[in-house]
Amino acid sequence: MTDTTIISPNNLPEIEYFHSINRAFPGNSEIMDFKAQGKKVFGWLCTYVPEELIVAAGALPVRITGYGRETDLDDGNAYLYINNCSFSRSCFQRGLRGDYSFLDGVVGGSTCDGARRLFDVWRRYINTPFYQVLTVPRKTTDDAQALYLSQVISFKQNLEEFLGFEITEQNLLNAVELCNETRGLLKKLYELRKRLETPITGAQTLEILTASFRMPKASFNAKLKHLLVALENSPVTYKGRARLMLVGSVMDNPEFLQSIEETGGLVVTDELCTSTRYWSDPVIINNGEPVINAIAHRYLSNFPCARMYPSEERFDRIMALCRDFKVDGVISQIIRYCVPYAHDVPLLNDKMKAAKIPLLNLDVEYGSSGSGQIRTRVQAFLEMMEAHKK
Amino acid sequence: MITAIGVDIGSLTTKAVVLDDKKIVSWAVLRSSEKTEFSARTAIEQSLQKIGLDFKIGLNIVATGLGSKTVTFSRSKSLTACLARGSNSLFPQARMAIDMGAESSTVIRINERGRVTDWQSQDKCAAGTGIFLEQMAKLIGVSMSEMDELSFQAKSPPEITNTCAVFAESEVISHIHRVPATSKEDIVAGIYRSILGRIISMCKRAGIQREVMATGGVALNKGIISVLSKELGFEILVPENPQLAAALGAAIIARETAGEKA
Amino acid sequence: MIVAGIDIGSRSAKAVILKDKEIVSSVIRDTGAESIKTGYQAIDTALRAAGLSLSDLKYTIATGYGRVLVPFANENISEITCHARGVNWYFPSVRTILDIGGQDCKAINCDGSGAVTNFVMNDKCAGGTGRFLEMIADVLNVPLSEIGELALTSQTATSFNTVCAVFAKSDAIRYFRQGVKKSDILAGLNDAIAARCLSLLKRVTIEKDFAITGGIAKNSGMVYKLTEKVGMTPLLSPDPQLIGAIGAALFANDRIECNKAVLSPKVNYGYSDGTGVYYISIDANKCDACNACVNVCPEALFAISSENGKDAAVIKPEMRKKISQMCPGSGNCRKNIDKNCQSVCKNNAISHSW
Amino acid sequence: MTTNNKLSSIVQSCRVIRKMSQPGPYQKSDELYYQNLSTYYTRLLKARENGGFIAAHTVFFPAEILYAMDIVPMHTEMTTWLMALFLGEQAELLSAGAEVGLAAEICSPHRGLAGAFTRGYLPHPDVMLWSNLICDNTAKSGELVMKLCNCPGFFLDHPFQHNNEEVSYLVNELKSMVRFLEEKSGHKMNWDKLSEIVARTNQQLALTNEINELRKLVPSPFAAQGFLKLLLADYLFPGQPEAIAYLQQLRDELKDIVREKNLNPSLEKHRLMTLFIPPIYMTSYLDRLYLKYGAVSVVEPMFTKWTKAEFNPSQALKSVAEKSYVIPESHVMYGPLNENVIKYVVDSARDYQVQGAVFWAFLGCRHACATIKIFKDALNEAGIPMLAVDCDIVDPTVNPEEEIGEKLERFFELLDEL
Repeated sequence: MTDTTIISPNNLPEIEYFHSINRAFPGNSEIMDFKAQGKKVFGWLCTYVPEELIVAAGALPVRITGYGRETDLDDGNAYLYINNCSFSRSCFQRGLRGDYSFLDGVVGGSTCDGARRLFDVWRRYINTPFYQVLTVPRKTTDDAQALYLSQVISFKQNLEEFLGFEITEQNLLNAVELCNETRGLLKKLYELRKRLETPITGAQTLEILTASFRMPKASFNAKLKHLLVALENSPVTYKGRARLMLVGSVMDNPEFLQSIEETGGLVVTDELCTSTRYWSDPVIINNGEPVINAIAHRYLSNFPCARMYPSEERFDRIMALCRDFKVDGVISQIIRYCVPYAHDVPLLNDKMKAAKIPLLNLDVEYGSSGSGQIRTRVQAFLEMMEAHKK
Repeated sequence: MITAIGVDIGSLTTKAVVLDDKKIVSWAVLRSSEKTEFSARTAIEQSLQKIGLDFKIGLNIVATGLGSKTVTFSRSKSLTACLARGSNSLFPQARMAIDMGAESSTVIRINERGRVTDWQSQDKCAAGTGIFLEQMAKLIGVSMSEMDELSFQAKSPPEITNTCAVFAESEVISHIHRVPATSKEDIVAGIYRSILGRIISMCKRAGIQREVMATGGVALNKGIISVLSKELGFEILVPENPQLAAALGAAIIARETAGEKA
Repeated sequence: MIVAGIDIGSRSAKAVILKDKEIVSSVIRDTGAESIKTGYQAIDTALRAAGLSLSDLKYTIATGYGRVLVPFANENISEITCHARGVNWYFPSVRTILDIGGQDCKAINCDGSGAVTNFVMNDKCAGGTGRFLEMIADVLNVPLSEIGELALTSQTATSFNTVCAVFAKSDAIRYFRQGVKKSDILAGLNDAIAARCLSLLKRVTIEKDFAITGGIAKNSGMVYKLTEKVGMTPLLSPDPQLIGAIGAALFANDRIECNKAVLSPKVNYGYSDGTGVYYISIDANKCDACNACVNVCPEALFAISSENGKDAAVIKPEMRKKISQMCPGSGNCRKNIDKNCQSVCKNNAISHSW
Repeated sequence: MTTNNKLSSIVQSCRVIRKMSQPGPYQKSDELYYQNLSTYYTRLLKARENGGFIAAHTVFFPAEILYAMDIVPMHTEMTTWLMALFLGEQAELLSAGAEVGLAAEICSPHRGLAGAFTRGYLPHPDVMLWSNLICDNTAKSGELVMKLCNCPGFFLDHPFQHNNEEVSYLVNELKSMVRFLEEKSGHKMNWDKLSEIVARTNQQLALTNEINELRKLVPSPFAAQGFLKLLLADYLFPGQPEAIAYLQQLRDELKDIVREKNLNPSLEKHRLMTLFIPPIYMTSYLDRLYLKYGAVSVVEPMFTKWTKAEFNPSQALKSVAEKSYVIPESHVMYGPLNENVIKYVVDSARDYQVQGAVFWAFLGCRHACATIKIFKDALNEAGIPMLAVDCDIVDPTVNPEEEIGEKLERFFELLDEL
């Protein structure tokens, strides 16, 4: 029935809290309190930067994001030109306007053109004390692993030098345990979404996830544990017109998912670097192996971004998620000028056709909260799926 | 006795300025016709009539703007150069001029000699131009001047993020249509902000240098200027007749280069 | 059984009234600044033409750009789905549809039952849309209705290197200044637009039969070019602009027939007279009979009653005939008092047509 | 295998152009240029009947390896767009690319090459080779081509920074590629041949630098946009006799011009730095415009200005790896844009006494355009104005010639007045 619109009640106190953390970001209380204790805060960008090292150094890793909404990017346009993705332009503009002035360092990877250039202009026009961009291979061969490991080690050394603090094996071990706990809890959260009637919407889930990299892990884990208990036997459940999966470019705006869900489609899983690609795959330490090797290995061979080769691996994992979460249809949202993902569209189309999974391609700007045109497409997509269920 | 004439052929209006050896002695602005030569000529004729003179071939004229190269009775100079000179004579202290015309907007950096040192122009996108404003006014159902009034009463302007004029239009429609509808005041302010966002981005690409002045028809629009000053964080100089700047510059160049072949 | 379909597009609003699956009345009008009003006015004109009133409508489905802002509609369906259904009603053989609306182009594949199988829509660019042609017609000051015919008279079409509404417009102006014939400019634009539509169509599958809907189908010049480019003669319904509304009306008819109707539809209290359209709509679904509107309305228009099957707010019977005297309309009302029926209704169950 | 292969169009066009060649200071090198083109494409055309093995590859790819293995290279971007240019079928190829499902934001040369393969304009290769040098487009094109041509492929992962680990990573990548090619083609790698090629690469680099030195002279002896032809040597014939022959001929011509001063100095009014490259379809238009204003491009730090280096033929593979760091496209456009790169560009401006810089802001090239602000600020600090011209390097429908010309005229006017 067209009237099954899903409006996130957000009534659960933890979700309310995460929402407030996100709304106040970057200047939210969690970060500012941490900073107030005289500790260091590092901004990282892209899932190929190992958070564990920053945690192990006793510092707070915070993910650099842009304005969580579409906005005039006049600085972004001026410095990164109009044809770099709105995500990199949005991040840079925040940096230039001082929203990230509290950062003691920024760490990135040579992941895509947009990220590379974001850090080039960042270095030139925003002076953040610590700066490093890791070389991230596009393959996961042994050679690639070795190269990436050497980069992670140099990152560790630079951190130690910058902080005048030696990162011990034990520090790394504790960091891994903490981050793995977060990953484990988020995995639990996703397990709940496999239910035919989920206790949580896609928009709420993204609210939680975006908070996860905007506050200290320990405090996040504590909150999420409570939330999981509450959700476990929550009276409120959702069952949309269809179970949707969201794939594509970076996305950290719950409103976008909300506008999709208001048309009646329930987002039950995703392939986003802010969500599944962020928490999946814990760090596994084989006995005798130095912890840092395990960390490097996890970050390079984690659920791959479209930048990695071969794309098959990404497609296979998308297919697996479709099965596990009983997905009816996939929505691919690609930010304009996000070339790595845009290039995969023809290939993904074929994969989905072969698997008989309906696919809707949306091209969006970063931070979009879902325009009328987008709602029309999503609604038509749902109506199309329903027509064929009959 | 008149020494030089400058004519600026815009997509919407054509402006002519007549100089004697020191000051402006007459000027005229009229709607551009389909024929460039005709527009230029009538504008000059009108400005001459005001001081009892007739148009004759051989007058010392520099033309600028759309199709100025095709005008047979004048020399032609680029719009940026003319803007720079005009701006410089109006406000010698200005180092940057923001020209907002009917169909294009240009930002120029000017040195103390009134020469262009850098410029950014946006002649390919109606967003951020007078035409766009007129369209929006029509859309909201107010006159340009009413629109300007409204802009001052804005409380919380929405963000108009679309760069395509046509979609910006639909974005505005959606603001009118949403429940509760966004107030006209706020929509107008939102439109102004979005227009100026593009213009300020151009300024930043060129590198903002004070003093900054505004020229072109859109600069007659007080609301735009006040929002622009707010966004830039300092006062913008606006001449009495901002739309004449380029024509004036053309006339000045004509006076300096008197006797040069067309 | 009488049902209605209403299509609020970005440029024009269309309403169609079906009586036992026959069109008894239809209307096309410009979309005004307030689409809620537009919707009421459109349906009202259509109803009056058929000697009916809102209360005669068993079910109403809204579609198009403003579909969510039609208080009297029981539900809304996207225009993509409605167009496929509408076309199928006229031409069951159609598998490929090109719809060119006010500001978007859609290429749609559908099956024999009129169900959408695939679709694409133009993104971020209004090039080659109805609005685009309006702009051009405006530049050349030729009435929109004549540009098609005029284009057909062209001998040598000017080549346009863009269909971006804005770029093409300034190009058109430039050519026009250079004295190029209007007909050639238009033919050139049609050519460019047709090419653009073709690439849109190629992103779905182009299979027989082919239909064009939307205002553009009335433009003989464009239809000619499209036939040429696509290599198929498009099927054109009597009024291609109404297709969306017809599709919506047909869905409305289904809802009643296979009683899938959304229970206790919205109720509209009021009337329209020479001075305007005056309806207060209350959505019994959304209303939880919380009394807030009853308490807040300075004119005490509201009451809680179960006359529509469940406890919900209604307009007091004695008020229904003089609503326009009693209520200044939501907007004006708010000017005087900071809270009114709409603002206190947490479920947005109440809406005004004025 | 599709049959409407249109490569012959390039060979024919070259023949025609060579017939029309006018006497002039660069006549001989021009003839060599077109001769080289037809050599390259004749070989590609005949590859099938001669039982040759065709490897398609993306731009800035170490084709040295292919020559050493007697594999016929096909430079995909170059080939697609030379063909499109000569056939005037840019629109056709781009719409074919769109039909494949590539968004308009993807750079047009790559949309076009996907189109060229679907339409069968290009022969389907036996293998597809590609690399993330220079951008995400080159990094992602390969898998699509593999699917369109239903052929195997190898992705060469080019690291980001220039240090020992990363060079040896690249060397290992090259090794695996050689293994891959040996397996697919049955050709063995001829290491001696590769060493010869590396030796020639040194020669090629020396010649390139020599030519650049000559261009430092005021007035520059080189044609206003001659550098475009200069590029081809390395794109199609890296370390090949054809490249050497061409560069030697050109060098000698430039020397003669300098000796005999038979180039009217008054022609050179504006010495320009060119950043990125101009729309290829506009070459003749720009030649006329530059001539009219006495504008001459004397240095292109992103494309023709190689850094000094000495490659060791006895370490052939390592040398090939090192070379891909030496080419300016790599270290100016791909690597980290740090102070050194900025200094490199500003110094070039000083050394070559340029008065203004023109940055061709090709909107399909995100990472190049993202450098505009940085280079503009740096050059302006050095008192050198820079014009950024929005354009598409292959699609003539994006900006009309006169619009681009108008911007340049304004810029030359600006240079005049300063």
